Amino acid sequence: MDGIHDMGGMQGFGPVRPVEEDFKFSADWERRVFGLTQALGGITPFNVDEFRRQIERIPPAEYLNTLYFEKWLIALEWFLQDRGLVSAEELAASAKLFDADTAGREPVDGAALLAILGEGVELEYPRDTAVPAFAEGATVRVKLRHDVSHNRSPRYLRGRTGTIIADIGVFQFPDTVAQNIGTNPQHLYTVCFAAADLWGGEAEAAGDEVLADLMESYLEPV
Amino acid sequence: MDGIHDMGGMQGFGPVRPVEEDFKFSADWERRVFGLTQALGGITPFNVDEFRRQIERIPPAEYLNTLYFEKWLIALEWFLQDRGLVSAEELAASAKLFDADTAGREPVDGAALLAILGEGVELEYPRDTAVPAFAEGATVRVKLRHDVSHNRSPRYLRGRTGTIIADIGVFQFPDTVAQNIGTNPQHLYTVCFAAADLWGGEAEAAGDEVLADLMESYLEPV
Amino acid sequence: MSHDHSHDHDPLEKGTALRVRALEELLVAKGLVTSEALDTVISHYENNVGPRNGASVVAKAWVDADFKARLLADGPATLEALGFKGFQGEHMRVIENTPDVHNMVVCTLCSCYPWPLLGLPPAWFKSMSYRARAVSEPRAVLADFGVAVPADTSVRVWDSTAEVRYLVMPMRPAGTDVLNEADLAALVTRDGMIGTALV
Amino acid sequence: MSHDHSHDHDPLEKGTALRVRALEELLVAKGLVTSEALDTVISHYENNVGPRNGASVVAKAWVDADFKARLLADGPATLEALGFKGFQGEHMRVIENTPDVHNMVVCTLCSCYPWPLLGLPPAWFKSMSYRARAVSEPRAVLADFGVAVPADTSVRVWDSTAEVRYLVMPMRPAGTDVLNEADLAALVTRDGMIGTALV
Repeated sequence: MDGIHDMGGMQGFGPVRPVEEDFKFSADWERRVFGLTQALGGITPFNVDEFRRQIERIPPAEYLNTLYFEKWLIALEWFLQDRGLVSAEELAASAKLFDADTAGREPVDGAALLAILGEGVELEYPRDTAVPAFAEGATVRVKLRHDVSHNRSPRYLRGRTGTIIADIGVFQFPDTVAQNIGTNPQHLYTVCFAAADLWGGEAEAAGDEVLADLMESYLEPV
Repeated sequence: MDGIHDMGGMQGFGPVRPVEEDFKFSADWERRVFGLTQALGGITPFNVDEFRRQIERIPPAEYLNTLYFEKWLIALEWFLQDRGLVSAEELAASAKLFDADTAGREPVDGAALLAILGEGVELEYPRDTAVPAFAEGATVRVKLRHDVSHNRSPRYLRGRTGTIIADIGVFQFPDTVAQNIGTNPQHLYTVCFAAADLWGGEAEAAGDEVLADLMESYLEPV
Repeated sequence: MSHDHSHDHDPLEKGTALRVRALEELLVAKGLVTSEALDTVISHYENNVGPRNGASVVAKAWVDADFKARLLADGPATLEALGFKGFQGEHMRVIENTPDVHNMVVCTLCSCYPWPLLGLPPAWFKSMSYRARAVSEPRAVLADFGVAVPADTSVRVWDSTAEVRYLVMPMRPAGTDVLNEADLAALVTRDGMIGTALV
Repeated sequence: MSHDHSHDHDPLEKGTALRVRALEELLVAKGLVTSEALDTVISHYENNVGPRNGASVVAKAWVDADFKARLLADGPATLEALGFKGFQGEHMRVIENTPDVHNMVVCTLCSCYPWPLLGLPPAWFKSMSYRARAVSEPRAVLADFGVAVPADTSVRVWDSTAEVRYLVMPMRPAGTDVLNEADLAALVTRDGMIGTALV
């Protein structure tokens, strides 16, 4: 979706305000939302692209007005309802009203959860799973528009031309993974764009570059 | 500025909700803001591009969360302060604290104001004020990026290629007018873009078109 | 002052309503505006300026081929001769719907609109959704209005990015040969002249 | 449950804090999570995972040319051999600053970040301003951090659009020949490994 989350190149957000101290969490509820998300992710009620998709569906004004971990909370509540684990009535009443089917979703203890998180999620496929359409050094153009549901091709790169500097390997395709309609493994490339090809005469320095990792489906030959 | 106001092509705002009744103003304060803006515009404390620029400078979250005429109010209060006609202290206190220099800004009565509004603002120059760089039928590309302060070249057209279908005439240049640094008169063209050149394979119909009126400074030859 | 706050019950608007009232009183006290001028201009745009202006132009073009030709060829001059000119309408052009082309108007950057012909824009024209979607998915937006444009009709979306303001001339409905100009004008809707209705 | 609401005085957060507490209690009651698991994972990311991990890798590369060559050539395997792997860091790559190139990392679409090496991202990395501006005006953003990159040094901004997570290896400061690996690691800052500081 070409939504409010797609920030690259936008103006009007003011200066960046670096803060020396890094508290990670600014309130205790942020800790708990983080913990809940990891614990529920660990028993896979959702994948990371579905999670991103839900956050992208937060209405634009609300997206800008909520804190980072509030967005997680909104997505989490949506998932729990979508998977039939929790009902809207339960969330409104803050009380359990029915037994969820927890088969295959037994909660893991802390040690097991850390082991799962330490292992990570396998998103990569053997390199020969798909034949690459592009070679390193090839000039490519980013396609103009993508699936409305979720994609990882930022708007500021659409229609722009760059050079493939690495074929990273074969990865699952976020657009279809986010909709639970298939992994569609394909090559992922690091594409290098000259700042002047993105921002024209307004680029800060002609020799500067932006690099992005783009799925093969996002690219077309020039 | 490539700000939040630049909505074209964005997704995630939900359906359009047509309302049969058209009340123009949903509350009395909207009537008064409209009236104040016309009355103050009539005695020229600002021009329309300056007004647009101020609205574009409203922080993004506030932009999405304020009503249309609230944005006018915010811009109006800014102008009155910038021109030294009203102070922040006066706005906070809702009371007059000093005499403004109203020389050349004498308020007009209703009839005179209607006459001014009925005449409109001359934004056009004789056609021979500037030599056109492009002929009708020419293929042009919209430049990638423009002055940060204010421009009327929407982001969804940047870097896209279209055809000039009309040379409308010579108009003042919004980018510099908005900053009060000159009128910079130049040709204004209606440029026609094929939907497929804007949205690729996601266009609803290949034969559909988008047309935009673009200043010569926004365009480059292909 | 003729304005009346007795209908202003929305608690969300209370703060803004008070702020606006205070601003007007301040500007009056400073001698920058008169409330009479505000009343006059508000009344003018509420009562004298509206879609009936545009509808009269469309109906005239439907019955008078010469006028229509002049209107399409030189909108500003032809409209000014009828008395339609003014702020946010110094350079108005009329674009004609045909069986092959359906036109539709938007302003993606703000909410530009041909005030002298249509009055002030409706809320949906100013909405983020319309401004965002009209250029990228006009047919889906038209569906929100209950309008289905045939696949073999091209949709042309006019984004009001500069000072030209566009008015759509809908196609004259079939079976209206017996109607006079005034009756025809009554058929023409505001949305038809924006391009989100067919008449 | 070890969490403690006594520090939670912000009235704006009150509603959210209550909502989160209720959600956790609901999920515990339904047998979907245990508060012990939450406590463990929160504690892990607060205490065990952070920029010191990344700093140890950078320092090791500064003193061991063979390691550095392997790290730059095959980040994931080299880092995994050191025990650095896991969620949001399955595919981590290290990019090296040189006198000719200054690297900087952003995620314009959300806030992707190499958790196993740097922990959770700081607030400014997640801010709209950083996400918006890092790709279009990186030098102006660096100026917000007090960093001036010479005009003849190229700035390369890495937008984390897929599942690869990037760590910047800053240049080893001059005059640090006498320092050992642990002392060097102490010099390396979190911002240096994002690319918004020079070390």
